[in-house]
Amino acid sequence: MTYTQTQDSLTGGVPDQGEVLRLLEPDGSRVADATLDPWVSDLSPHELRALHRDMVLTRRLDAEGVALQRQGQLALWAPCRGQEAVQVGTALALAPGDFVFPSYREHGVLLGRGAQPADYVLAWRGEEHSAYDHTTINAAPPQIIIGAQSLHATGWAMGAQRDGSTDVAVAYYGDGATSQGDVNEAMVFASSFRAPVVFVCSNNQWAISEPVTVQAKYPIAGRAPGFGIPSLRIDGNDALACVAAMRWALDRARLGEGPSFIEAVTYRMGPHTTSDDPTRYREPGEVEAWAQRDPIERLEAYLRAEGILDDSGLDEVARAADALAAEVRAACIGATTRAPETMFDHVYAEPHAGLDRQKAEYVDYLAGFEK
Amino acid sequence: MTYTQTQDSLTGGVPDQGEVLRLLEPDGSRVADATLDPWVSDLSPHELRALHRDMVLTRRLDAEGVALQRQGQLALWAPCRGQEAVQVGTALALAPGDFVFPSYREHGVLLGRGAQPADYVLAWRGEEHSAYDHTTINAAPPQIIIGAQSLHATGWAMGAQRDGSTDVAVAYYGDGATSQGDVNEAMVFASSFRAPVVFVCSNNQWAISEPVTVQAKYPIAGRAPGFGIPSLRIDGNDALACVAAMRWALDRARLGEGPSFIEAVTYRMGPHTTSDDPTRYREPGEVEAWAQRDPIERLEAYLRAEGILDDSGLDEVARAADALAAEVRAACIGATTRAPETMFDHVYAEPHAGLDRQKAEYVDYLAGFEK
Amino acid sequence: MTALTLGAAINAGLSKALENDDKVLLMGEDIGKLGGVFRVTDGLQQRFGAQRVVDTPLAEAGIVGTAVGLALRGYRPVVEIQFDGFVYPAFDQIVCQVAKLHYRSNGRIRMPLVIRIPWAGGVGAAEHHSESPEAYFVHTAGLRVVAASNPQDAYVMLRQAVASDDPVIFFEPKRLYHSKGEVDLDADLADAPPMHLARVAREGTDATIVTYGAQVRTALDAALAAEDEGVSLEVIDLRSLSPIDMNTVAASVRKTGRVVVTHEAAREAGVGAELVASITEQCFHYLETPPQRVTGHDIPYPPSKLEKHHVPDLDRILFAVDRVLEREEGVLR
Amino acid sequence: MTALTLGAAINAGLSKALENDDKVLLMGEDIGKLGGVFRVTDGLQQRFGAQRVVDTPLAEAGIVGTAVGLALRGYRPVVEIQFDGFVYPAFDQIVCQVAKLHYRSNGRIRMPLVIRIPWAGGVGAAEHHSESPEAYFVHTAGLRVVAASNPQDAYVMLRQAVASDDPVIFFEPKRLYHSKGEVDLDADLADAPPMHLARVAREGTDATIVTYGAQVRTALDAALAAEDEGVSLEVIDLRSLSPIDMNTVAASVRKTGRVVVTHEAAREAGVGAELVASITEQCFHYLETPPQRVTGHDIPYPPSKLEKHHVPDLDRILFAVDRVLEREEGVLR
Ligand SMILES: Cc1ncc(C[n+]2csc(CCOP(=O)(O)OP(=O)(O)O)c2C)c(N)n1
Ligand SMILES: Cc1ncc(C[n+]2csc(CCOP(=O)(O)OP(=O)(O)O)c2C)c(N)n1
Ligand SMILES: [Mg+2]
Ligand SMILES: [Mg+2]
Repeated sequence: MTYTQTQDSLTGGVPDQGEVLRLLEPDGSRVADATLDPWVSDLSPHELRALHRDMVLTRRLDAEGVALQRQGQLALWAPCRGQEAVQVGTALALAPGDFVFPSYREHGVLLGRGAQPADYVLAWRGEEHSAYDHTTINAAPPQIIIGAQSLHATGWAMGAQRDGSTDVAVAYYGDGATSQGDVNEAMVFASSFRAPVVFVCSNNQWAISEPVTVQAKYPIAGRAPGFGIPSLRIDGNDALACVAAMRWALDRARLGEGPSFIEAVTYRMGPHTTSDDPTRYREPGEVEAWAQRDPIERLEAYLRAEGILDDSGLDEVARAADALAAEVRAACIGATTRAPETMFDHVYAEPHAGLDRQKAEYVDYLAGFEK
Repeated sequence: MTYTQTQDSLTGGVPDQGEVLRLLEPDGSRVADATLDPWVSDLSPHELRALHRDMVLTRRLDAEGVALQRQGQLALWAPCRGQEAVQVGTALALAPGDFVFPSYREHGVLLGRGAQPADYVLAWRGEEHSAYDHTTINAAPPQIIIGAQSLHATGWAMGAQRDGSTDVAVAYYGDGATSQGDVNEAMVFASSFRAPVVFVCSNNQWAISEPVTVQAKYPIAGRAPGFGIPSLRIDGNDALACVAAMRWALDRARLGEGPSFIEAVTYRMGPHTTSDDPTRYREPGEVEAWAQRDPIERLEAYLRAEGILDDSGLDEVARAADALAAEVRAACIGATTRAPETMFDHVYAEPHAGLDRQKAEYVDYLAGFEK
Repeated sequence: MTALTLGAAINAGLSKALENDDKVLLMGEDIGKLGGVFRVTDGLQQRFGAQRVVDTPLAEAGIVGTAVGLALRGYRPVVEIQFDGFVYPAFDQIVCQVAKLHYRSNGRIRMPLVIRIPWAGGVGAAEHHSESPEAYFVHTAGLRVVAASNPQDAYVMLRQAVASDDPVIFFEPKRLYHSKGEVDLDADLADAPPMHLARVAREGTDATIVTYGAQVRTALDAALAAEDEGVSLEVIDLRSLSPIDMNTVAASVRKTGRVVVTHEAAREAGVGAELVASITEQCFHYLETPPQRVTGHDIPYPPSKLEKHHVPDLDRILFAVDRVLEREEGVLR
Repeated sequence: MTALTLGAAINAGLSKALENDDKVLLMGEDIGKLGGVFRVTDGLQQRFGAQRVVDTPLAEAGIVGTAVGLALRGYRPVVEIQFDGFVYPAFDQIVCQVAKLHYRSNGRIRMPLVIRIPWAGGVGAAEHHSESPEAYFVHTAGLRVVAASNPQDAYVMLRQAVASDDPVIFFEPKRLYHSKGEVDLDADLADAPPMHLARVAREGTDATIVTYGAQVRTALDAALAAEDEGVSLEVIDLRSLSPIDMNTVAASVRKTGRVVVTHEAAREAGVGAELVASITEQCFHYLETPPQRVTGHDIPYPPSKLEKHHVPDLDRILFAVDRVLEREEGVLR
């Protein structure tokens, strides 16, 4: 549903938690939506195949992350299975100059931005805090402090605005994050300065063990309008809806109409991270029900029905996915830990006598063992 | 206007900044309002006179604060002139067991809670951080950290809820405060736990030199519904509307319906504090325009027209106000500064050897000068 | 006595506190059904209900700020911050409100709040999950700060913290959560050593190691190793970081004349700085050599593959012991 | 040279920075039309426009967090926190983001951010308006922390801070805002002493006073008074609190053998603790007497009528000088 700030009687109109905008039904059949339709009418078969392909790649990559963790190659992994549509769909809508501020779970967004195999895993392995060069893929380091990146995105957008560019910043975060002060302050700043920023909230129903109802008794998308930010509540397992909503938001931003908010209603099929045991807090039935709304199967059904994708196309994608997984695995297993004294580097950009001394002392100390 | 979370078309319905609920026009004539009317239908002439009286007392007290500061008796004062209706009106609606969490400007709320003369001034004089006993007047110390008290009120309400009582917590803050993370987190917690708390936002158009439009492009009352909290936007210079809205909110809280939000649209007639020079940032015309909507004159006109108040009644109130001012002045000028070593007290509730030693050393040190 | 892990000992302490006083309640992220990401609150919501073991929205300022309100209403909230690195969003509420309300109200308001923080590194965790923020709180007047180093202390000190009318920052060394020790679950709090006293964890005569939290174990290991070299080290477990029990520390330093202070947190203006300064002020004429600090480097916590070079280990402690002992042929090698 | 107040010197520095680099912008509460509550940004919005001198919503995490984003986009934001006591809501953004992003990105991201903080007490202000939070930032790796004590330094160091590619916490002693001094507005930054070096504010031989910010003036007054008693005090103005220029400090202490450290902030784990610890480590064999700390007490900042007993004054400094000099007949009385 779409939300804006409105006046109403006191008793009126809290929308049902379930109402979302969509273009694809769970079985893949195409439905009309006046708000979203215009934004995907020009999607070519090629683009649709790319959308599907990146989702499959993301799922495969994610499975590889889980496997690598199980094998002791990674310290941790935050699975994104089930959330491929919102991650890939929104990333696909971006222009190269746009800049994303992801959380730790946005593997599909990084993929959409062109991340390299090592980029996905080195941080989870404990080799680096952040592996990739933010300027190469126009993505900030994954954010672990819940919600903090929403302000960074807003500030970056304020900069883009000052530069007179049409670049847009995108903040990705979860349903749990919406409770944080930072996320709300970001809406205040974005609205006040009409910053070209898009807030993408992946409402995957859970913040670790807490159901979304702990954070919000009413749809999250209903908050932004109160700050003067239009919002859409979409089916986050419908890749077409995700592309469309993102294009709507990006277009607003590029036209100088300011920030937008997207609540993508989706589901975290896996555990919170590989350290988590979701059987402690949720029913298997719930997971099964969401499995019926799988974003990849849904898009596949649609593309097959439209004649855009066939078995051989699917095979090709599966092979690409295996290849990516192999590359990621190789990048992970082949990683070497850097020399200990490098941990003193890049604390400061400019020389720092005190720290240089600490480094020198530690190098001497280590050298003592070699004698 | 009243707000709830609603769905609407993307282009629809941002209410005009000016729309407010009211029962008294600026000239004092009574108008009907379906939402508010039921809540004041039982107000007796006696209660109406008390409402008026407390507003006059607040104004006089406030003027005395300014005068005492000018005379060097107070370090600072934050004038509340123009905001008497929302402060006194909302306080009048409270039950004794309710607990208020004021900001630094809520002199009229403290008065409504039964503060004593010294309570208003000792903190502003620099004698104490907070002068009054919070349990005597059921009011937390005035809060200077903008917005922090909104969470305290919410927590207190969660406690009242656990006690099975019908006590309600009230957080008072300004328009500027609505930008703070804390204030938004308070709405999240209040909504999530259905806490019996009322948020009273005195939108006095300014946060020091910043007009409310820096904080909010759209009416502030429109935010709460997004969090699942019903809100009213009222004329904060209309004392009847303030009583009514507060009764509506308190009633909801006592019935277990959870939090409510009131935006009282008012105006800060004076400077931000006695240190401020508002001529640097606002037009005299604006102040004059708001002077036409004075809350005390408005109520006076209404009460006179209704035959509830006459010249002799007004004289009596004026005398009471002068008497209060004299008491406040006496409490202020008569205040003595406590012994320096008391500054070491009450850092901890339980013994603290290190600090006891610091205190003893300082006492010794001071004693050295007396030799 | 019962053999319990440090995590289980805290669970037992929380359970006892909930049992003994209706006004005690627990708040935090994922502490209910899940029992906390470290399972420290396991089973407590089931036992005491969702009104007393409360899963909160994901907002640390909100958690601490509402706990302040609950305290004002007469409750004794025990708040869990999920990891050390997530306490900062609550910093304003802790420093300006929790720490100051008793003072601000001239003693009329009490803040019997406990803020539990799974703490510090060495467990291969992701960024922001291995922080040692204790110095920030030690520098803040109005707070008490304690750190448990073993299950028995964890159990007793948790209960003492809940019983205290002052706000207590309660640090739980996460790399010891699974380490076991004997706990006297029926211990009378009145007989237990008060929370603010340090403990001589091991007696020795040649030099003193002052430390706290998980580093106590490392220091004891170092002392064992030194013993093999004929060096006798005294190890002091501070337990309380604010106030610091300088009587116990100074007595030891006056005896040994040599001291090494160690912690995981950064060195600059850390707790070690306070210790060295206080020791110098109070034991100047007893010191044979300058005190040595062995701390985390003045860097953000590094990626976990490098953490073993950041968290002071036995070797780095012995290296410093050599220096305070002015040994050419070191204990270390 | 021009005679300027410290506030006006900062205004001139900001103006120059805005002039010299399009990427510099100012953000804060009430810094535009009002020119800041201390008028430090007076006239700048009028001159450089509302896109470069930005009145922000009332939210400190928001101010610092959006500044982080602006820095990522290539800007050099100079942020004003209205008063010392209001920096805590931004603490998480400062400690977890501002301080760590360069490290986290292996040096790829730069955070050329300046956070200006009107600072400390002695001006009869209300609660939360007289805080000395510097130790929190000194303890945080990744930040540079400086404190100006006079108009010339304020002007030059502000410009150096803006020019630095590292984040700088810039403390402005508010009780000196109106004190005047000569400022060389045309000084070439390249010729000026770098921001991280301390300054010997007064030479002396009997003892060293180490301090910073507004306390420099108090220390100089103490030195003057001591001179009358035939005692020669050296006064060191640290200027930079992180890093601390220990070369300058140690050189002085090696010369005098006696040292008093003074600051307004609380003592426990404060900057003075770091100084005493470092001095002891580096100058142990030169010290004749134990170093003395003269600091704010370990209490929340008291009501302003009592602040003269909290902020160290000339007498308390001289009292400590007597102790490090072991004078029976004190300088003080
Ligand atoms: C400030 C902060 N508090 C707590 C945490 C611990 N934590 C990590 S993920 C998480 C849940 C986040 O939920 P949500 O925002 O819905 O994102 P999701 O994990 O579902 O993608 C929590 C509580 C954190 N990383 N940062
Ligand atoms: C956290 C914090 N930031 C900044 C300030 C400084 N300050 C004091 S009052 C004020 C404006 C508050 O405006 P508003 O909330 O509208 O309340 P009003 O003063 O208008 O009653 C500001 C910025 C503060 N006290 N606390
Ligand atoms: Mg989630
Ligand atoms: Mg206001």
